[in-house]
This record gives sequence, structure tokens and C-alpha cells, in this order.
Amino acid sequence: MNWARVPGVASLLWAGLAVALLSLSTLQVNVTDDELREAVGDTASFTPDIWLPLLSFSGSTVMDIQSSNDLRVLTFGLLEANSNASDALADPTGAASLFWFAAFMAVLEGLLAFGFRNREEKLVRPLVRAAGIFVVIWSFYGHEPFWDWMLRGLFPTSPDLLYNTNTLVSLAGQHMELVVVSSILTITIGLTLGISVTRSAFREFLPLLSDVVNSGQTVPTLAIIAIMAPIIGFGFWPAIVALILYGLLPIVRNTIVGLESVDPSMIDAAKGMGFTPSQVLWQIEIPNAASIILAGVRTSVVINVGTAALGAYVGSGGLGNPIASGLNQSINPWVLLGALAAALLAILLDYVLGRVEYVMTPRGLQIER
Amino acid sequence: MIEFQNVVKRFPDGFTAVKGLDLKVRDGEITVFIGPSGCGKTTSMRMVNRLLSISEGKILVEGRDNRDFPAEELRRKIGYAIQQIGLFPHFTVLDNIAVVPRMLGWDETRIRKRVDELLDLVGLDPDINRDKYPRQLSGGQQQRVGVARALGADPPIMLMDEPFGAIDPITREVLQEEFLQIQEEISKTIIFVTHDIDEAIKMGDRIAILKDGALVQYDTPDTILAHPKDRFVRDFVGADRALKRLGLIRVQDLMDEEVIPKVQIRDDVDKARRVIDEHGVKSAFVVDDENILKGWVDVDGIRHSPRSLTEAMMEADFNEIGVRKGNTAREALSAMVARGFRITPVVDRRGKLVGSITLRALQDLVEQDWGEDEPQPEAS
Amino acid sequence: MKKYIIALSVALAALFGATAVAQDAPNAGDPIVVGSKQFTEQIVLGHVILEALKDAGYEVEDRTNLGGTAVNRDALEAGEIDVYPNYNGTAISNWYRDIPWAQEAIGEGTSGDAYASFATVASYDAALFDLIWLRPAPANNTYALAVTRQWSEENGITTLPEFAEYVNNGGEVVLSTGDEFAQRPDGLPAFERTYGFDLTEDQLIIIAGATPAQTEQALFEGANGVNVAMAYGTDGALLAYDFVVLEDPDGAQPVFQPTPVFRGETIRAYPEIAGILNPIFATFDNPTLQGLNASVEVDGLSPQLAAQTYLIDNGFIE
Amino acid sequence: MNRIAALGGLIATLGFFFVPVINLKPNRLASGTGFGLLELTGDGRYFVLFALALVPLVLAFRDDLESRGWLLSVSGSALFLLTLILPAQAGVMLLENPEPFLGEGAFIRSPRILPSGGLALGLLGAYVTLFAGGRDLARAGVQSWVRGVTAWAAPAIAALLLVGGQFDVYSILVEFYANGAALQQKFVEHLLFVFISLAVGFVVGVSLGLWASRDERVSPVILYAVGIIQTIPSLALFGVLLVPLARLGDRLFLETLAFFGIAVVVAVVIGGTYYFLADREPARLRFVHLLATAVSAAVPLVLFVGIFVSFVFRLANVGFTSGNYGAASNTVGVFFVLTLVVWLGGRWLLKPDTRARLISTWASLALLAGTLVSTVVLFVQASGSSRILGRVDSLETLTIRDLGVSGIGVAPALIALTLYSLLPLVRNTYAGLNNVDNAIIDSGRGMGMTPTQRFFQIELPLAFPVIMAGVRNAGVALVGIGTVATVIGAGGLGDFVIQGIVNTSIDQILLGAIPAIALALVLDAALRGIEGLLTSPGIKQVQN
Repeated sequence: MNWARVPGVASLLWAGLAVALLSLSTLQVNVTDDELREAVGDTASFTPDIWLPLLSFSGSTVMDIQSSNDLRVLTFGLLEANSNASDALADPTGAASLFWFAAFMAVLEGLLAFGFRNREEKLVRPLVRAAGIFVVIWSFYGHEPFWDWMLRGLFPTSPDLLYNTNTLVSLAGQHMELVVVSSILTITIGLTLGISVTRSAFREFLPLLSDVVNSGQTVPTLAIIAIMAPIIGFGFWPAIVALILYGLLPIVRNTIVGLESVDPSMIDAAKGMGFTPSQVLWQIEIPNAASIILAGVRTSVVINVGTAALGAYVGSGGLGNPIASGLNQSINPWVLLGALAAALLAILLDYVLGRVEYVMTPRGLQIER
Repeated sequence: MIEFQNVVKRFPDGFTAVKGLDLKVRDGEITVFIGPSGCGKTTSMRMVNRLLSISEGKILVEGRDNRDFPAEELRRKIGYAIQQIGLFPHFTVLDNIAVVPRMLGWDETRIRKRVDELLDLVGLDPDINRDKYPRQLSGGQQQRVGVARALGADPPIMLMDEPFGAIDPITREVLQEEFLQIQEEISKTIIFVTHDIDEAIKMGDRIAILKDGALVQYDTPDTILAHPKDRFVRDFVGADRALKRLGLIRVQDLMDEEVIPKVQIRDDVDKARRVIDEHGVKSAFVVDDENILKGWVDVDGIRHSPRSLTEAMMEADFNEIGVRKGNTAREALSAMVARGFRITPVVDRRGKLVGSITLRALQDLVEQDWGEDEPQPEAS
Repeated sequence: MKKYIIALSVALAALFGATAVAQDAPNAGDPIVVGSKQFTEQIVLGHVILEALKDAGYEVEDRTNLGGTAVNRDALEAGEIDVYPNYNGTAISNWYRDIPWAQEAIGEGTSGDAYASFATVASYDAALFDLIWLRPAPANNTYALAVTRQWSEENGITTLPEFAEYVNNGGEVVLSTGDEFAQRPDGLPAFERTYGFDLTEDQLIIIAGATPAQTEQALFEGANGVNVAMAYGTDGALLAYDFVVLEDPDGAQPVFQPTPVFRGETIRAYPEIAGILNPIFATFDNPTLQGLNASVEVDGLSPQLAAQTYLIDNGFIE
Repeated sequence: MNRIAALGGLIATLGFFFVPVINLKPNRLASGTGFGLLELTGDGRYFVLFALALVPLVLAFRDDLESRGWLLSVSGSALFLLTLILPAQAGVMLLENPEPFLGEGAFIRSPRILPSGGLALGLLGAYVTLFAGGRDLARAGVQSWVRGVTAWAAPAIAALLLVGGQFDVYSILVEFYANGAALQQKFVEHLLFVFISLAVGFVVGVSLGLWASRDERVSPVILYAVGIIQTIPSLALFGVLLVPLARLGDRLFLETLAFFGIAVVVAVVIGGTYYFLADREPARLRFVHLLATAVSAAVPLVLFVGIFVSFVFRLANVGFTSGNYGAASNTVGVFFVLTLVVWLGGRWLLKPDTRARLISTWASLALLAGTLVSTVVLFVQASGSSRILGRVDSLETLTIRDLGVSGIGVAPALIALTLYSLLPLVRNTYAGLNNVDNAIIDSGRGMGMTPTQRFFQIELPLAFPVIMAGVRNAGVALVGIGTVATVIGAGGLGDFVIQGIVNTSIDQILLGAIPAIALALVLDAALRGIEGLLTSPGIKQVQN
């Protein structure tokens, strides 16, 4: 039943994607968005090329002086890349096209499926697959003609389709920036708290901590962001603080649960063999609790993607922006654009982290899926 | 009355657990299904109340094919006790025992009466335990409740799947004894699955030994021990089966009621000497007028005091030297070994001498086993 | 004992229910349901309508603060509400945006011309959706540029032409604005086109998704040398902070005149309503509305109270 | 030594030292000037707070558990109350003559006192101290109810003072008095759409979980699906739902009805062929077929339920918020509460299968009937309102939007919230039912219980606590996500939050946020209570 385990299926899928991209490149579509027309002319073909800067500059933080033209410049640069991509296909030495990438992935998966069937696949294959899928989807964020075309299909009559103040990819960039920064902080804080309250020295704080963290969960996300805004000021940081506060619960809870669930006799044995407390922690407890802790991290990051979308209301940018202003001015294409992109990003991150979680769980504790 | 008629159980994965089982379970008897794990004993039992469907053949319950009854109705009149007890943790003891009666729509007063008498039966004080929850009871108590629950609606038939399996040896002994006594009163038709041969011998009126889903031997424990059908059974019942069997045979089956070397306490010494000689034994029992065992007299005693028997005899309490009818041959043997007798008096409760049992008799018994064994090597 | 309590409670509940059901005959005469959008001015105007009609003896129902433009519009068309205050600019730029022929029909400058835009939306709405626009208020709650009074007096600037001149003469300007206003063609660019000035990027402080309240606060606190702020023409904060709004004589911006919009049925059923509301709305010029908004946004009065006091003070109701 | 107490004292002390306790705002919008405890003018009573903040630090070093516990509880309570009271008094004094404290050119109109960080830290410190005290008392073996009383004494008093108007100077309350009516309406709205979507989610989620636990082939499919839903950001989900629902809203009712009919027919056909072919199909194909049946059946079902629920919500919302039907809606409320009270109270106080218990059961049933009847009455009345089907004159022109389904508004909120409630419900139902010991079920079968009896008498009671935990998580989450629903015009408490952001008025934000938090906590507690009452003591013991 589990197709993912059938050897070669993945590589077949990749090959299929490659073919799809090839046929896509032959498709000429009318560009309707004005700025796009300026940039790429009336018709464009999307031969999606690989577009991979993970974080764009955070285009819009409060009180940070920045011209509106910069955005345009960025957009143009991006769109030129798209328009040239068709040449890139004609002459393979040009910009790396997603088509070639997919083809490469197909071959790689094939090799892994048949070559490495039994060796190391648990480590290599999930990561390769995750990375590959991430590149493909992320690259589509950069291809405005694609979105333009899709939205045109859904809203034939609507004059504005693409969000006019910022490109999707830079919005996604801001979003990722919010998520990454907050997640790093959240994970550091959460792990520290979780680990320290499970040490005998601070164990007495455990009930207090879990009590506080749990009740923190009842505060609505929107409320946290909203309260932070007037205090810290609008922009990047209120969102970050809210993200941290809200993302903390799953990590702390899972860290505690995970560490508590480690079989005491194992720890006892380790002590018996003369492990130092830190050795016990790093060599026994953490590895055995890894899967639970990582599950917490994953949950927390995914929650953060959602909360970051709300950041739009306190001017921290991100994919919430088109949704918010779309709703304000009742421009449904913007709403859908932002919503799809955000949902896609969340699912994508969830998937990638899921694979990472799977890989980082010690082999002995891995549950076959 | 339960009857297996060429019953076959095939599982979806193709494994055949029971291959044409044929046997009759007698009413009011405990029939033990035993065999190595995977022999199909539990499977066969679970087909009786149709927890498992029958692939081929049929099982008659009370003379009717058990597929004629609706499954639930069938199960409600067959008691069911399993190793993991399976009490409902969210019900009180009372509710647990009352499950079947309630399903049968008894009225509450009757149910309460029934529950109390059942709790008494299994040796739990109703007033203390009625409203407890299973998790408040010890393992042994839980199992008692389990049995009580199985007896809930007083079903004529009971299925017990290693009911005492999960309990420590001592408690198990006790429970077995108690259950045998209970069975004395209620005399249900019981199929009792176990993998412990001693339990089988102890509990079973009849034992069915299964192997790979087929019936190897089905007989009384005695016969199985005496005449194991083949090497498998012999190995299964174990090398000490002769002793096991002695433990199984009652004195009354071996004792000799005619030839008893006894003298009245008023007889004279010559009578005693004569008795001893004609029986070719070393000693004779001395009884009084009501034939109560008073002691014994042997040749040395006679030689020392040839005058009166009362001086020559050894006085002794009949409990010390005599064995009862009900005792096992094993106990008789140990009694003889203990006192170095070749012959031991058998007395009844009041000490009346009713017979004697000789070492020879035991020897014969054992020899006859071996004797019957030699000729048949690896049969079947 | 317990069972008595229970029985008692049952009886009590039953009694209560019976009485309630008895009282509540199905609603006599549908009330006039008043909706509004979710910002101060709308809520206040909604309550103005409520109070006025209530005083005139109508049965009214308060659904102010209902939702965004679309929600109110849907509710009105669906007859879920009978009236809500709307702006002609909103109708043109939001509502008729999705209708291609309307984009053709509604000429370029229309939205900037108070009467033209009103006439357009009023006639279209009446014809297409049977929605009746009453007479619009003189106030214009549109995008505007606000400066501190002190600054405007120092430089003698009260209108956009003067402002343009000042900018072109290389005056010191830092404009705090939201990205939307800065980039929408009918936002800041419209000002620049109409009055012929051009703010360079380092004269702009763009706050993503900023609302006037935020930009005004920035101006008030003078952060980063801000001396001009994006604002709405009738914001209460303007009064609170004592700002001056630069006039827009050539109508570079769409005109947003608050106007009660009714369902045709309602207004036909009660034609005299127009006679009640028109005079009231006629008194709403920018300062008045600013005052009303301020009394809610700044003083924290409840919109209902604010509206009531205004109507009483001006003798529309007792 | 009790380090928790020390921590509490530390938090409070530092808070009082370094963070402004209250903030004097010249008017509702402008950000004002903060006052640390030291800067507060007037007599020295503000130093009492310092003293109190230091007390736990000192007490922490005592050794006798019990006395320490009591002292900590007392000082904690005192700290809690005074942290609220004294700044309020200071605020009153400040407001008498604010000018000197505000900078030049401050535009002073009806200035306000905004409780500030120091106050929050003070309360946090008090909470931690109380926590520490409670822990000591627990270890000293004081009964739980005594501890409960000591812990809740201070908050209770604070509540009384609040009602008594002691804290009216704080801006949040000023805001509350200004918008009380609106708040009440929004609160009811919020409550309604949380409850309704939780109810629908409960039915759907539990049945899905049931299916998953019954058929291990579909379980991964179902669990994965609900998992994915959970990862989608709420804002995004609202956005994604907007378009299709808007399109649906434009459809005529009759069209939709026709489509519904067709969809049903299709589902029946597919399902029929499934049962017709059941044995002849190969297993894997049959599985796919089964899924196809489920999906095709789900389409009309979801459509119908969606429309129905949003219509019911519209009725309920009109009924409960418009005030024209006050009596009827109150009746519903009273009946509902009484039903719960009598039923739960009966279960809790009265011994099983006694006469009183029987009576209470019947009484609660009667009350339930009363609830339903009065609800129907309410809905009938509400449907008279112009807000229901106001414009509609004939069935032909009746669109789905008239029934309350449109891209903007409450329908997407209800759907999204229902979807979000699924994961915890499905997962917990699945886990709960799967963790029931097989031996127990087997002996149930062995004793001749029918599948229904087994489910209702064994599996459900045993899985109940787990399922309820799921309900609690879902409920709390929904209250939170519900606030976001304001952006698609679904109303609810989120309205205040968003407006607060727009007007940069923190009071308004809190006006929306605090009731939401309270609602979440109360809901959680209530569900816990019900769970406790309905769980058999036999399985409760092992839980804790």
C-alpha cells in the first residue's frame, strides 16, 4: 500500500515532472499584470529555472528607510530571469533549468532506489527527496508568470491579479525569515528550559514551568501579536516575540515528555558504567528522546508559519500581506495568492522537517512507516 | 454435552490450526485441552462459542449444531474465563459479574442475590468486595471474580483458557483446589485449556492431548499416564509419569480387602504367629472387637514375650500407621518407606481396619506399566 | 431531599419557558437593521442613523461593526441589513472594480469628482441592485497628507499645491506612509501626478501595512524626522494631535463622502426616512466628523453615546 | 529552601524596580509616560509593595514546610491584591492633575491609566509565590480543598473588588464600560461559532476516528489528511475557502439542490456497486472502491451540512444577539444550564440505580426536551426576522448566499474551525479506542455482548477520557483561532483586536483578548469537570 517504499516509483515521478516542465515550457501565455507586461512583454513562457535565495532582505520593517523602487528592481531582475529561461532550455549551458534538475533527480532517485537499496538509504534518500522537492516548489514561488496565468484562469474578469506592492518570492522570503529567526530562538530557549527542568537540580520548577507554558497556550495568537505591537512597536520584532511565545509550548512540552519517558533503568545502567551526568544527557537521554523532541520542534515551526501570516497585521511583512490587503480592498486574487503560497509553504516545511525528524531519530528507535 | 465432529479451522492466511478434530466432551466433567503452543487447543475451544468460525465440520452443543444459535445467545449460555481475566476496569465487581444476567434481563434483586452467592462461592466477602473496582483487587481476587463472572448466569457449559495461568504458583494451587471443590457442587461441563501437564492431571476428568491441530490421545489422566499412545505423549507427560500416576491412583483401587494379616487383641500369641506365617509377612495388625486398629505385632515382639499378645504388640494410633482409602498410592508408598513396612493397613475414618496395601501391589502396578510399554516402540 | 430540588428546578424552568413563549409572539413589524463597517467613523455614523430613527419612532436593530466592505454589501443585498453608511469612492474602487463594463463606463477623473462619482454609483446601484443612496455628507474621508499645525504655520502651507511648490524648492520633507498608499497608482503617485512633485525614496518612510493611526502617531512622535504623514481626511486623531490636513483642490484622490445607503424596499416603505437623515448628514463636514471620531477614538466615548450627544447638541433629537 | 518562592519574589522585585507599573496616557491614542513604583508620588505606601515583593525572598530560606507554606500563601495573596490596588489609587491621584507629568504639547483629553509591565510582573511574581506556597502545603499534607481555597482567595477578592469598581481607573475597564454592549454581542457570536463548529467537528471527527480504528487500511489515510489540514495557517485556510464559497454563494438554491440530488445518486451508485461486487473484487481494488464511495458520499454530505450549519448559525445568531427574542433565548439558556446541572449533579451526588438517580435522569431528559423545544421556538421566531431571507420573495430567486453561505462572513469561519477541530478529535478517538485492552473486548465477546453493547458498554467508556482530552484541546484551540476569523468578517471577539491594532489602541486589543482568554480557560475547566464526572472511578485511579 505504501507507494513511497516501492523502489523506483520516486524516480518515475521525477521523470514525469521533468516531462511536465518540458511541455510547460512550450506553452506561451498572455501576461496580464501591467508591471509584468513591462518586464516580460505581452506573452511569456515559463520555463521555470531554479531560483534559490532562501531569505530575501526583509522588505518592510517599521521605520526602516527603503525605496519603493528597490522592490521593482528586484522584481525586474527576477522576471528577466524567467523570460530568459526559455533560451536557457534551447542552450543547455544557460541558467540551470528546473527541467534538468528534475531529470537529474530522476536519475539520482533511480540510483538510490536500485543501487543503494540496502545501504544508507534511511539516511540519504529522505534528505535527497526532501531537498529536491523543496527546490522545485520554492522555485515556483519565483515564477510570477505562472501565478499570473493561474489566477487569470480563476478570475477572468478581475483587473488585478498579482499583489502589486511586492513580489511573491520576497514575501515568501520575509515569511521564511520570520519563521527561521523565531524558530532558532524558540528552539534554543525551549530546549534549554525543557532540559534544565528535567535535571535534578531544577526539577522543582518543572510543575511551575509546564503550568505556565500550558496556560500560555490559551492566549489567542492574534492577541499576542496585537498586544506586542503597541509595546514593542510595529514591524518585525513584535511578530518575532509572539512567534517565540506561541511556539514555545510544543517544544518545552515534548522535551519534558521525551526526557521523562526515557527508561530510568537505562540511565541507571549508564551511571553504573561511570557516565558523567552530561554524558548521560547527551549519549543516553537526548538520543532516546530525540524523536519526541523533534516532533515538538516540527509542530512548533509549523505553528510559527501560521502565526507569521498574522504578522501582516502588525507590518512584519510575509505572505499574510496579500491576504490582509486583499481582504481589506476585497481583491480576491490577492487573498488566494497569499493563501495558497502560505499553505504551500507550511505543508512544504512540515514535510521537510518530517524527513529530517525521521533521519535524526536513532536507527534503533526508528519506526518503519 | 459438546461434540466436535471432524472440525477444521483454516485461517485466512492459509494456516490450518485444527485438522479434523473429533471428540465428545462428557457432561459435568472437566475436559482439559493440552498440548504444546500452536497445537490448536485454544482455537478449538474458541470455536465452541463461535469466537472463531468453523471452517469445516461442526460442533454440537447440547445436541444442536452451535451455528443454529445466534452467536450472542450461544455465548450467553456458555461461561467464559481467560488467562488475562479481562474484567471491565470501569465496572464495579458487581457490575462485572452482573453483565450476562443483565443482558438476559434478570431483575436487579435476583442479580444482587446471585452476585452475592457467587462471591461467597469463590470465597470473597460480598459486602467488602461488591462495590470495589477491579484495579483495587489482587491478581488472585481478580481471577476469582473472573470465575464468578463466568458463572454469572449459571451457564451449563464453561470455557476456561488457562484461567490460572497468570498467577503465582502458590495462589494457583489454592485456586485449583477451590475450583475443584466448586466443581464438586456445580458440576458444569467444562473445557479447560492449559499447557501445564500437572494442572491437567490435577484438574482434568479427561485429557485431550493435541499436536499440530490433531487429537493425539483423549482419555482419563490415569490411562494417559499408564498407556501413553506414543513417544510424543510419553515425552509430553514426562519421565516421572509412573510416580505421577501413583499420585493419581487411590489406595482403594490397590488395597486388598480379603487377605489382611490381623489378630484380635484377645487372641493369643500362637494365633498371631500363625497369621504371620500363613501370610508370609513380618507383622500382623492388631484390632479390637470393633475391628479398630490398635497397633501391630511382629515376630521379634513374639519372641521377646511369648506369653501375652498385649505385651508383645506395639501399640500405635491408627493415624500414624494406617492410610485411608482416599489417600493416593503415592502417599501409601511414602508411608511404607517411612516405616520400612512391606504392608500398610488401610483404615477408615474411625480407624476401622478395612484392608491392607502391600509394596508388592505398587510394584506390580509400576512393572505392569513398563511391561506394557516395551512391546510397542515408536508407534504412530 | 435532592429530588425535591430537582423537581422544583424543573417546574421553575417549565414555568419560565411557558411565560417566555407566551410573551414572544413572532416579531411585530420588522425593525430597520443598521449595519456598518468596522472602523470608528462607520460605527459612529451607524449609531447616528440608529439614534435618529429610534427618536423618530422606528423600531431599529443595531448591527453596526458588522464586517468589511464586502460583508456589509452582501448583507445589504441579501436584505440582512437595511442600511449602512457607505462612501462613493469605496463603491467605485471596490465594488465596480470587478465589473469590466463599469470600468469602461466610469470615466477616468470620475472618482475624483465628488458629484460625478456620487451620481455614477447612486444610479448604478439603484438600477442594478435596487440600493438607494441618500444625500452625501460634505465631508471627504479620503487619503490625505497631514502635517503638524506648527509646521504648517512656519511654512505657511495648507494646500497640496503649496506643498508641491515647497517640495520642488527642495524643502525638507519626510513622509511617513503605508506601503499601499505609497504604491497604489491612485495613492501617493496620484498626488505626485496631479500637483507635479516627486518624493525621492529617502523622503519616504514606508511602514508595511501601516494604518493612518500608525503613521499619524509616527508624525506626532516625530520619529526619524517625520514631518508629513499619510492620513484619512476625517480621522479623529487629526484633531487630537492638532494636525492640519493639506487640501486637495483638484481632487487627485477619489472622493469618499459618507452616505447612508438603503435597500429600495425599506426606503419605499418609509420614504420619510430620507427627510430625517439628509439634514443630519448635511452637517457632517470634515471637522465635525473629526470631532465625532475623536470623541470615540481619543476620549474613548462609546460610539452610541457620541452619536447621541451630537444629535442632542444639534437639536436633531431631544 | 524553596527556590520557586525565591524566583517569585525576584520577579516581583525586579519588575517593581525596573519596569513602569502604570502608564499615564494623555488620551486614548497617544502613548503616555510610564511610572515606576518609585516615581509614584504620595505617601510611602507604595514601598509596602517592595516590602511584600521581598518577603517571599526571605521566607524562601525557612525550613519548616507547613509554616513556610502558609506564610508564602498569605504574602503571595497580599502581593497579588496590593499590586492591583495600590497602583489604582496612585492612578486616581495622577488623573486628578495630569498636566505636570506629561510633556509639553501633550494633547490631554480624558487621560487614562494603562496598567503596565511592572504590574504584570508583580502579578506573575504573586502567582509564582502562591504556587510555591501551595506546593509546600501539599508536601506538608494539607488537604487539597484547603489549598484550593488559599490559592483562590486572592483572585476571588480581586474579582469582588473589580465588581465593586475598585479598579475602574484602569483604562481597560474604561474601555469596557464604553463598549460593554458591543462586547456582549461579539462574545455571544464568538461562543456560538466556537460551539457550533466544535459540535460539528465532534460528530465528524469522532466518526472518522471510529472508522480509522476499525479499519487499519484507512487509518493512515485519514490521520494523514487531518494532519495536513492542521499545518495550513488559519489565515491561509480562510483565504482558500473564500473563493469557492463565494462561487457557491452565487448559485441558486434550486440548482444546488439539483446538484445535491445528482451527487447523492452518484454516491449511492458507487456504494451500491461496492456492496454488489464486494466479494468478487480483489482486496486492494475493494479498498480503493471503498475510499471512492466515502469521498463521493462526502461531497453532497459536506455541501448539505455546510449550508445547513451556516443557516442554523444565522438563526442562532439572530436569536441570541438581536435582543428582540430575549425571553426565548434566555429560556433556551436556562433550560440548557438546568439540563447540565441536573444531569451531572445527579450523576455526581446520587448513588447509581437508586430512585433519586432515576428521577434525576428522567428530569434531565425532560429538561433536554425543554431545551430542544425552546430552541425550535426561538428559531421559528428568529426566522421571522428580516435578517433571515430578508430579500427573498420566491424560491426561484433564493440563492445560497441568502442561506448564509458566502466567501466572506461566517460560513468560511465555521468550516475552517470545524476542519481545525478534526485533528485532535480524530487522533484521540483513534488512540483511545485502539488502546482498549484486547482481552477486555474478547471477554466481552465471549460473554455474548453484541457489537453495539461492546462499543457502548466497554470501548466508549474506556476511551472516554482520551476522547475528552481531544475535545478540550480542540475547544481551546478554536477559541484562539476564532479571533482570527474576524478578518473574513465572521465577527467575534477578534473584531476588537483587529480594530485595536488599526487604531493603535491597546485597551481595545485587550478588550477583545481578555474575554477570549477567559473563555478558553473556562471552557477547558468546564470540559475537565464534565470529563471527571462522566469517567468511571475504576479507570480514573490509574490516570493520575
